[in-house]
Amino acid sequence: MNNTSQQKKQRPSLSVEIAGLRLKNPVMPASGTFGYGQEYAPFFDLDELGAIVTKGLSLHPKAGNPTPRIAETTSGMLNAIGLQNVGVEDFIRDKMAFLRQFRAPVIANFFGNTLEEYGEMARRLSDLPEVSAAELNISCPNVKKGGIVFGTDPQAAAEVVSLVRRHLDKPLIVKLTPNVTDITVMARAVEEAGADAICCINTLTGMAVDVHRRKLRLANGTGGLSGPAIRPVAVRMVYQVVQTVKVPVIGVGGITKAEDALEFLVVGARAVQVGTANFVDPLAMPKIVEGLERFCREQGMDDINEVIGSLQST
Amino acid sequence: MNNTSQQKKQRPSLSVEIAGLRLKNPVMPASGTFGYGQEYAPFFDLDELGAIVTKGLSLHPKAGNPTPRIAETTSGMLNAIGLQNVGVEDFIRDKMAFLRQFRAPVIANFFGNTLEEYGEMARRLSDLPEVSAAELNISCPNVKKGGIVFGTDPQAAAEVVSLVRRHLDKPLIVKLTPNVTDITVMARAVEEAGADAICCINTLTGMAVDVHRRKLRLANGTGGLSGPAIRPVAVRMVYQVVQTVKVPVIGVGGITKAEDALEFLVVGARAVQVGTANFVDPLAMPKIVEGLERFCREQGMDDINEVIGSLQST
Amino acid sequence: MQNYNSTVLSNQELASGYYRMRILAPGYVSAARPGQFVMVRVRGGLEPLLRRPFGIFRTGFMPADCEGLPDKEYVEILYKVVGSGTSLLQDLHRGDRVELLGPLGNGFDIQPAAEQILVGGGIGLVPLYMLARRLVKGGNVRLLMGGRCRDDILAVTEFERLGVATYVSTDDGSLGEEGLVTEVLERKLAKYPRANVYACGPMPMLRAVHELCRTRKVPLQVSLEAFMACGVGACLGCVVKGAGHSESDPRYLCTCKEGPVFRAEQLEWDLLEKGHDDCGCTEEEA
Amino acid sequence: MQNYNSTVLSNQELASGYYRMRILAPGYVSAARPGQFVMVRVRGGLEPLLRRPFGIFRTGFMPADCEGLPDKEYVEILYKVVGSGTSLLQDLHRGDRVELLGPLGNGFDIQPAAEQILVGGGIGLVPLYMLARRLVKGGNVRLLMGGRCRDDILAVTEFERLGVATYVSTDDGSLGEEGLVTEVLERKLAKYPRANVYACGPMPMLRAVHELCRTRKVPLQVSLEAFMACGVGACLGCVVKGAGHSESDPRYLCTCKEGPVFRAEQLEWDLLEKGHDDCGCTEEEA
Ligand SMILES: Cc1cc2nc3c(=O)[nH]c(=O)nc-3n(C[C@H](O)[C@H](O)[C@H](O)COP(=O)(O)OP(=O)(O)OC[C@H]3O[C@@H](n4cnc5c(N)ncnc54)[C@H](O)[C@@H]3O)c2cc1C
Ligand SMILES: Cc1cc2nc3c(=O)[nH]c(=O)nc-3n(C[C@H](O)[C@H](O)[C@H](O)COP(=O)(O)OP(=O)(O)OC[C@H]3O[C@@H](n4cnc5c(N)ncnc54)[C@H](O)[C@@H]3O)c2cc1C
Ligand SMILES: Cc1cc2nc3c(=O)[nH]c(=O)nc-3n(C[C@H](O)[C@H](O)[C@H](O)COP(=O)(O)O)c2cc1C
Ligand SMILES: Cc1cc2nc3c(=O)[nH]c(=O)nc-3n(C[C@H](O)[C@H](O)[C@H](O)COP(=O)(O)O)c2cc1C
Ligand code: FES
Ligand code: FES
Repeated sequence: MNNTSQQKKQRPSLSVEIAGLRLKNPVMPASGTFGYGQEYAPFFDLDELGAIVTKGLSLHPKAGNPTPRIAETTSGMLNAIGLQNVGVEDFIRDKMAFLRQFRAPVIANFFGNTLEEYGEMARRLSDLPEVSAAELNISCPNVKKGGIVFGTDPQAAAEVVSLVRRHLDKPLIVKLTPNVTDITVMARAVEEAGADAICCINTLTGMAVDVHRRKLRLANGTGGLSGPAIRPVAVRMVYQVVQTVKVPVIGVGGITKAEDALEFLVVGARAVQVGTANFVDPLAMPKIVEGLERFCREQGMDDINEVIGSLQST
Repeated sequence: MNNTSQQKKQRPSLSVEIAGLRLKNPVMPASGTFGYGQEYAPFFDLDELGAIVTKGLSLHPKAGNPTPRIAETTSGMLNAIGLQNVGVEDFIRDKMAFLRQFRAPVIANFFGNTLEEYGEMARRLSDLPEVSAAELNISCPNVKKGGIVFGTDPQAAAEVVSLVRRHLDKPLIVKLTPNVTDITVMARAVEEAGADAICCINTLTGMAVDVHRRKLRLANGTGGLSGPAIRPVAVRMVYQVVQTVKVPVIGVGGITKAEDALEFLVVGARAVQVGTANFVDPLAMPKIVEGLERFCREQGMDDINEVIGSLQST
Repeated sequence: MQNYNSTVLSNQELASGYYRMRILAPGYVSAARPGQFVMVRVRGGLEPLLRRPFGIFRTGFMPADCEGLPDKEYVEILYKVVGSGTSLLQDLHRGDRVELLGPLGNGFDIQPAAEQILVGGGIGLVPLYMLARRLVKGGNVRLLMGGRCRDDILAVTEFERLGVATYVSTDDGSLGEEGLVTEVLERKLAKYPRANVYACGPMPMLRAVHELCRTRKVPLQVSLEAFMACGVGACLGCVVKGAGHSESDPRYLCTCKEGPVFRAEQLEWDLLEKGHDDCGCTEEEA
Repeated sequence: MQNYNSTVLSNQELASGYYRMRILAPGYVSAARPGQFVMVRVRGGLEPLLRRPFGIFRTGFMPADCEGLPDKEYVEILYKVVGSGTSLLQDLHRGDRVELLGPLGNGFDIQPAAEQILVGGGIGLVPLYMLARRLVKGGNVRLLMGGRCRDDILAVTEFERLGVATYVSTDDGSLGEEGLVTEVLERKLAKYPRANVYACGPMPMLRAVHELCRTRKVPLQVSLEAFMACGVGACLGCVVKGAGHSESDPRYLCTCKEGPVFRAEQLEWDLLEKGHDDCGCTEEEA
């Protein structure tokens, strides 16, 4: 028996660590594309995932936007769900029991409409032992400051991150919006303010027109572009952020297969999230996990960490 | 003979006006995707176009970036040509005679590495009667200011636009980059500084990784994402800019067919540019012109201007 | 609910622009309830990106072949070509691959009654066939079928073969009675005031049906359409406003999961958005 | 140069992973010069977005059929399956549609000589066939054909049928001589010092061929590959550095328009980038 076939026998380790959280593998759903987990449980064992990330939660239930809320574009989709969610109370009451069954850590994505709400949410999430980490979505308009988006202003972002950091007793992942001139400025601001990890990217703002009716396709006008179309922008931003900060980075945007996920890992993402691809194929994530394992095997690596940040200089 | 068949007999007018320039129709190539016109002349009569837009010109010839310079992505491509061009002198000497044959107005896209170069280029282009308008590309790093891109800073942009405006004796179109937090701030700045029209968008900065070799696919690292993938972002920005400024707007980004072009016209673009689609189908532009005409006919309109800005409120 | 990488068995044009596709679907015969739907991945690759939702017209068996292989289960969809996805679907042939996610949604809640009235508008007929097949066992079933013109009237003889009494109406009178299906409904409800009504079709028709049923206090179930991305309740793209909706208590219902079939009382009819009007249904004024 | 919406006539596997496709192409027989290429749009729609460049292996006529229709011109490409586009090509059948842009590029500059030596590496053989067909009329033509293993050695008998003397070498000795094609070239150049050399293959091979020809002052033409978006000189994606290149005077040459065939003297060999190494050519150490 030669060396290669021996290597093949040993299963490569896919385990990674993010801000003290040990994940079985680096693959998790992107917030808002996986409900609260339950919806995809009929298709595969959620414990095959590195983590479970919830739909964005807020202090109070949120109605979201009028419909139509989604439109398809070339290799992408626009959504203007408007952060509809059941609110943290109903989440605790109705969804927690389901999530408790899994060993995969639960990451609660959350947001607020005001600074106070962000702080209050951090306190609530601290009380929940079932939640292993919190993912802070700062792509939300700041009602007080005339609707400027927290996530596009480094000061506002730093303010909300440090507030949340003070009230949260678990790892804090901050999720960045790509709709900025310089993502590294935002990344530095949130790192300094206490983020334990950075997740990027959220959706690119876009629009689509029904030319026959001369109407915007989304009732809300603009929406967030996601899916394979945005992957090159996401990879670039993850690369830039990895070069800028010391905290681990989670890459998200347009991943549909293992090779896509590897683009992010190679430029230095410690883990990846899969969003729109879940709609295209409910088994996208388990297939990606499998593909990562196969890639390690083919490359003769025992550990996915050898891939992370392995970009060669050109 | 009923009304509809009479309407069908009359050819709808596709003619539009941009900053005093009368175009036969609203379709023109996007700079850098159509060479200096010559390359596509074997495929169709360039006078079928609303205008001919040149590859970006600079004062001195520019070498551009090392290869590989292009990479394909999902429904898009990345390019890092690096603004390679023959320089304005060679352009005048070698390309002008060819362009002179056409009635379609020639729009010279140009850029500089310093403020002085921008000004000098404006003077040079003023001397050329064959050039009907100039399109200023401000997505270029300002060498003096430590590489910040003119196009992402409203002050720097205003400075270069007003300088160029002073030295240019013909309509000035300013082309904006989408890699900014708020495109309306940039649009307002360049309008106030004297732009006669605004063209948006240039490419989104992106990156792609060859995961097997663990190398970036472009020698330059990052590149500009173009093609259908970016259309929703382009439509959104054109919409925003139209809402913000009074000068006419030219829409560009991901147009491959008449329906795509119509998205831009409906939200208020006065004309459109077609880039990457020329590579996919050298006849893309004449087909789009034809499609616009058909659309007008089907909708019973005699004039494409009825489509422009015809978006219904939802 | 499962995702099958399946095979097209046949794909026939029924009327101009309307097709009927039969797809291998193990497990569907026992699992699929009347009113459920499937999300079809029209083509491998990413163009188009999203799956398309189609009602289950019927399920059935292909008889075992002479080689002694077991019966094969299939599902049938009926679709109208309206855009890119349905155009690609139309080009598929026997042996081509499609991916099938389903059966999805809740399906009709079958209420015993002596008189059952089904109201179908255009392609909205689709979910009613399996329902009729179930209902004929327990009472009189009538199908009121409306469309713009004769091409929109599909598969009516198949309902008749089940023993359903059918009443066809078209806007232009090119088949059946000239007029709206709701006019027929009005007459039937006058005659059978204790009927149950089940309807699927364009929004204006459903609104009119609801109005008639509400004033006559007749129980109504409607099958709705919406833009869908996931089909399983994960994206919240397909919501409709539930009865008692308000900003602070929106009571949204997912068309894909809590629907597509709703009891009329569940919905906030005044605030139901027009929905997507290129749904493959004929828009009729009602 | 034109864009045809054309039809596949045949698509056969030649060796593991290598295919030969015949496509209807009116006007190509007289128009296409040895060394030119086509940009193939593999599939309608936008996936993949860009066309793929392939050398013209040969052009020919389909004889007029019995119904008295005229001869039909076709073009043949030979391709290696390396990625998404070539995988889709491999699945095409007779009657399927492809779009063909071409003939593109400059082609070989045919220099009369008593001894003509063609050097092909793997799929780099493609542009040499039409060249050989032309050259056999004026002198002795030899084909030195190299590859990693026997699967990389294609269509050699077709060259032989033209009267070309062929010399096969493989890295693993599975066909012909064991060793590099450049070793064979070295021997031939020793024997025929006044030969003309034409080469196509992976960059390391071309470099070695160039070295041999330069020291022996033998005229060399090479056909290069590059990433291409437009194929017509518009995008400047495919440039190579011309002889005398410097930052201020880059002397870039478009592979698609000023190439793909270059005289060795035109190129700045020391600064030629490795180019794209998944070109479908066997990477051999040379
Ligand atoms: C539960 C349900 C059951 C349905 N059953 C049937 C049926 O049995 N037969 C039938 O012909 N049609 C049915 N439809 C409608 C069908 O899904 C659309 O006609 C189809 O998705 C159009 O796809 P397209 O690519 O051809 O159109 P597109 O080119 O995408 O666009 C044409 C129009 O179709 C609509 N559309 C596109 N994608 C979706 C989507 N994912 N969800 C909803 N609407 C969309 C939009 O209004 C768009 O303007 C059903 C829809 C739903 C929600
Ligand atoms: C002038 C010229 C002639 C050629 N002749 C032949 C030939 O006769 N037979 C043959 O098999 N191959 C030939 N090639 C190479 C062929 O174009 C590539 O193998 C093919 O484009 C790969 O496409 P893919 O989608 O399968 O690969 P992809 O999935 O796109 O990627 C696989 C690899 O192929 C390369 N590639 C992808 N797109 C292009 C592109 N547009 N231009 C150049 N390289 C690309 C990249 O290196 C990539 O890593 C030629 C290339 C050129 C430039
Ligand atoms: C329908 C939908 C809902 C989303 N909801 C949220 C959300 O609640 N919170 C959040 O941070 N991101 C949300 N996102 C963004 C995704 O988490 C992800 O960042 C984005 O979709 C890019 O990844 P993808 O291309 O893999 O989809 C949502 C995306 C979609 C498509
Ligand atoms: C190969 C290539 C070269 C380009 N060169 C220029 C340029 O010189 N000047 C410029 O203003 N824009 C340049 N662009 C940007 C295009 O003009 C256009 O803004 C962009 O590609 C988006 O349009 P598209 O999606 O239709 O390609 C270039 C784009 C490509 C793909
Ligand atoms: S379609 Fe996603 S929730 Fe209904
Ligand atoms: S491929 Fe565009 S210039 Fe050569």
